[in-house]
Amino acid sequence: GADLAAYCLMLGDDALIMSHRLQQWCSHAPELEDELAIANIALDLLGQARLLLARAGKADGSERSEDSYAFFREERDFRNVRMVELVNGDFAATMARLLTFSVWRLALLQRLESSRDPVLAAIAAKGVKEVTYHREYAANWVVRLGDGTELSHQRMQAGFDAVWPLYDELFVVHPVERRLAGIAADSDGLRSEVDDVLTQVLTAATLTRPEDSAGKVVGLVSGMAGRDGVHTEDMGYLLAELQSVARAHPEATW
Amino acid sequence: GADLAAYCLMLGDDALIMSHRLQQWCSHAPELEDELAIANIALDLLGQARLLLARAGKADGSERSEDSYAFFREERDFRNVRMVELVNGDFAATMARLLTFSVWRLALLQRLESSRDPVLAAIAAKGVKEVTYHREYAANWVVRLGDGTELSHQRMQAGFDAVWPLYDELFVVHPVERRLAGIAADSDGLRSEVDDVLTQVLTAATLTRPEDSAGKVVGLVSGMAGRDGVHTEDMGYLLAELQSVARAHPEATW
Amino acid sequence: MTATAEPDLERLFEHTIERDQRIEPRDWLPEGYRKTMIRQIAQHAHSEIIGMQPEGNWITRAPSLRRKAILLAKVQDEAGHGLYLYSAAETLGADRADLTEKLISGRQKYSSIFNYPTLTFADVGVIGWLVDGAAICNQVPLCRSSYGPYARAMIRICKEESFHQRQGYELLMTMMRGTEAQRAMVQDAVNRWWWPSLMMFGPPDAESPNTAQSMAWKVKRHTNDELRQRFVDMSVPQAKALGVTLPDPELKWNEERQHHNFGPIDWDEFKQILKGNGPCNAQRIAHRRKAHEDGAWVREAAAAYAAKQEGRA
Amino acid sequence: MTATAEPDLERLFEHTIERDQRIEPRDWLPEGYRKTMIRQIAQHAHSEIIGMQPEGNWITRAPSLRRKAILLAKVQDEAGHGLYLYSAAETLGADRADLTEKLISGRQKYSSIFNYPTLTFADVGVIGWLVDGAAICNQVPLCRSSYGPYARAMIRICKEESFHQRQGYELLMTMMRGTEAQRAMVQDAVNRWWWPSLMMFGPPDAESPNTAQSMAWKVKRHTNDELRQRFVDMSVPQAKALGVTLPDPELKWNEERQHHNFGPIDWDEFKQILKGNGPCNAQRIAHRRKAHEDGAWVREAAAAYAAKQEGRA
Repeated sequence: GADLAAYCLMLGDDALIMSHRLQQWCSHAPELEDELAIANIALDLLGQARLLLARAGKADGSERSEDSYAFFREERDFRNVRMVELVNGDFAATMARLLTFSVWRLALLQRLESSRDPVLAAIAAKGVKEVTYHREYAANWVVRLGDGTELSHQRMQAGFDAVWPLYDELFVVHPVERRLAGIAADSDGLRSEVDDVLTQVLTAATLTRPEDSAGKVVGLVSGMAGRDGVHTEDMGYLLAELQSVARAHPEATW
Repeated sequence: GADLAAYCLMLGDDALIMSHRLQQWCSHAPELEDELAIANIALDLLGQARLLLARAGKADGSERSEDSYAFFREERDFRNVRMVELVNGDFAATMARLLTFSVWRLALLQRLESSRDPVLAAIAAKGVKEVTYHREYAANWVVRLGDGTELSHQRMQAGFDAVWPLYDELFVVHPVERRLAGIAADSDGLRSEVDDVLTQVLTAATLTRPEDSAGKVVGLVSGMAGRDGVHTEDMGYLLAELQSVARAHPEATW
Repeated sequence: MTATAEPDLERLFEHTIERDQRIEPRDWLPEGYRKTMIRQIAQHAHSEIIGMQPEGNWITRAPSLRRKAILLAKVQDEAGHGLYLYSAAETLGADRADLTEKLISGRQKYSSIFNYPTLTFADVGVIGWLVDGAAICNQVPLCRSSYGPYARAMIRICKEESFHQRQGYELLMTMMRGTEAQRAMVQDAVNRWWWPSLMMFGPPDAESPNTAQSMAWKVKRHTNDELRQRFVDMSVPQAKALGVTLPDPELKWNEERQHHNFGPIDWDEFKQILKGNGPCNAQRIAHRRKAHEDGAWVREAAAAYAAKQEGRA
Repeated sequence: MTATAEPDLERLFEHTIERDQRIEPRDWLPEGYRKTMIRQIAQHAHSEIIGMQPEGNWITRAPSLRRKAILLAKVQDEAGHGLYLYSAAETLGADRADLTEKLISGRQKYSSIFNYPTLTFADVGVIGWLVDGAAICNQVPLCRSSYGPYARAMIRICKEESFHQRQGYELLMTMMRGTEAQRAMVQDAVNRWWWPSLMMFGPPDAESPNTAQSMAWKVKRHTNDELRQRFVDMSVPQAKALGVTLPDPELKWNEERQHHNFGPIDWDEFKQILKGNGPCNAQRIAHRRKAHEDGAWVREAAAAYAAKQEGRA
């Protein structure tokens, strides 16, 4: 039904937009090894997005294609959390976001493996393997940069400080999810699980959890955020780029 | 005819794209006074672009509107010189380009004031007043930065070094211009006139003309450049942004 | 300055205020008045400068060249307003660089409304209509502020703001006559901006501690709730003419009061924004700080050049 | 290393070459061979790395998610190729950081083809078809290079490149079956890339000074003109199947030679690009340099962390 489709779009858009931001690292990474790793993560997430968007088109009977969702939706209809859409910032900011995102997504996908919806469960099972690697990659860099030089420590901390105001939003349970009990990932204990992993990595990296210092939050707009299609000002530019060629040739096949 | 329309698009696109780059400075300028000045220059150029694009639609009898040209043309049909489309760089690079562009455009518009086409002549007469001010503004900053601190001197020189490889292209006489003798601006002696002014400003700014040091040129693609619709890789992103809203709502009126 | 005793000066100052005459930079004024005025003018200036960001966000994407020119000119006007207002604050002994520092370090505020994002081009129109409209309600009385330079700046600013408001409303009118998608964009923008616009008048009078002193000094001439009511009454028929619904089910005409009743405002949201937890607080300040820091070398070079020129003269 | 006399070693080296066997890192080899191989492998590695830019330019804008995944994987492969090739060069005693330094300072070259811009999404397909096609013609013989690590890297690279070439051609096929605008995009891209692709085989044999030695050492196995002719002969039927025109009025089958004749190449353009005056030379190097410099603090941090870990162990 519509709820399942909406839920697939939430998880699919998270992956699609996060992948887009990682794609923008292409040919800009600090080492060739990171070019390979980041492209790999971007590819995995793109793959997850494709499966989820396609599933959305089946779920609501609209038979909309993955491309129709990706290229011909308005910003207001994208349901990703706002954390993934922010412009990249430096490598430390990118790793801070990637770690936070991956730890959260991994916990989410692990719960989704036991979904009553067999397609979602299968997508989750595949995703768990991939995101486990993403998490390792990001955690490695967070530790190395956090416990590297004084400069890298500062930047790594600044990276977490920048991403943290969007952390709360990851754990807001949307009405759609509530209605999909048994199908959507169970949100019980999700936050404390994610919290624990992040605390472990941050500690190993000699970093401070930002809420213990700053504690600011990127607030809602009339009670709405990414899951409701209300995004940040970065999102419009991202979509303008993402959709530019497809929209210039709406009749084309590629 | 078609040639006159093409010529109007050349001069109009130069103004439109240069204006776009200046618009991107909005809320980023070093002082409020510069916010005002840069917005002013961007507005003047936007005004010139609107007149010229509208004129193009009359000239070839197509009755295309300024917006149709600005928002619904493909990159390959934009006829601006490549210099105006490069991403901004820092304030020094912006002033280096603005000076070079304004000195050239002023010389061009002054010649165009005696065009046999009364509409072009009138547009040019209005433009001369405006661009005279743009040139003064840019020259002032070039001198202050060139002869300011060591750092600003370096950056100002780097700004010119970056823009100079696209300087030659300003003086290539396009077949369309050749066919429009008496209507298009006369290119005789244009380069030496522009050269002289730039040399004066650069000298006052204690800067070196880049051709005397580096001397590289951004070459042609199969003999083609901006006037032929062959642009740099920066152009696609610029147009994706410029055209995004208009193309998302092709049936809309604003 | 003549050696008039302070009590006399104070009496003179109060007398000037009572007679609705203006205090000018050369006049003696109490320290409390000076501080209040600097803070008020600086916050107003900061609001103009920060206000450039949400609207500036759409300049490069404006969907027609005419709208692009209008928007660019509007944002330019805001920079201009910032400039007059900083100048007015300088007549009270404030320093522009110091005020900027206070803005980017978060020690001085700007209007909370700019901590909301602009999400579609319709937001440009709605900001013109509602946000500029609310600003005008707040600002028209300030044209009679007791502090001369501020009052004069406000006359010019209000004139330009009215112009912006009409342009915003006209954009919305055009969009409402357009496609279904355009109408939906306008309604969505109205839904998002209506309540924040009502918050622009500040907390309810009962919770507004500075109002009494400000009204006595005639730097403020109506209470927050008075102005808010005026704005609601003004906006309802405009919304009707546009064909949009204001997102308040309790909004209706009260024949007895000869005013519109309206629903309760979510002051928690307002307080969160004041605490820095709005959707764009961090972004707006970071943007301003970056522009300021990126411009440091330019300002230093200008100063170095000016010093050299002086040396040469 | 055993104390065999140098003349013996040289004879052994030459014997290995003659018998078409491979030189391995542990083997003695003449300094000229080492230098030639390092230069050849490094330039090839640099080409892979710089080649990521023109195609990477379209990843975020690819008009279908499938094409986006294909393109992203391809550009990732190029990074991978760069990595194997730098490793192969390291077996000859080269240092990756040093080679990178030589690239971004302009002291070592990369394939000139990447100094052209990618202007539409059709360029992605045409690069796959023509540029990868030409690269394969150049590279297949290198799978039999006398230097073992390079030959083995080339086997893997050629396999992946053939895959990329098929994907590029398939994209073009799909576009040619699409809209009029898509077909025009493809033709325009072919017009821009055809001649530069022919230049990828290097100057005519008569003007190619290093060919003789390279062929003797079996690090090169066909002359530039031989490979160019093979590429033209291969491309003509492919262009026909696609339905595009190659931009050369003199192109036609020569029954006698059993090859296609083709028009004169604009070697001036080629020389200008070699001198740094191509459409993108400065841009490509500046991009690479910026990525390298922006990454410096990251690499330093990684080194510092590794040193600490060693200290702790």
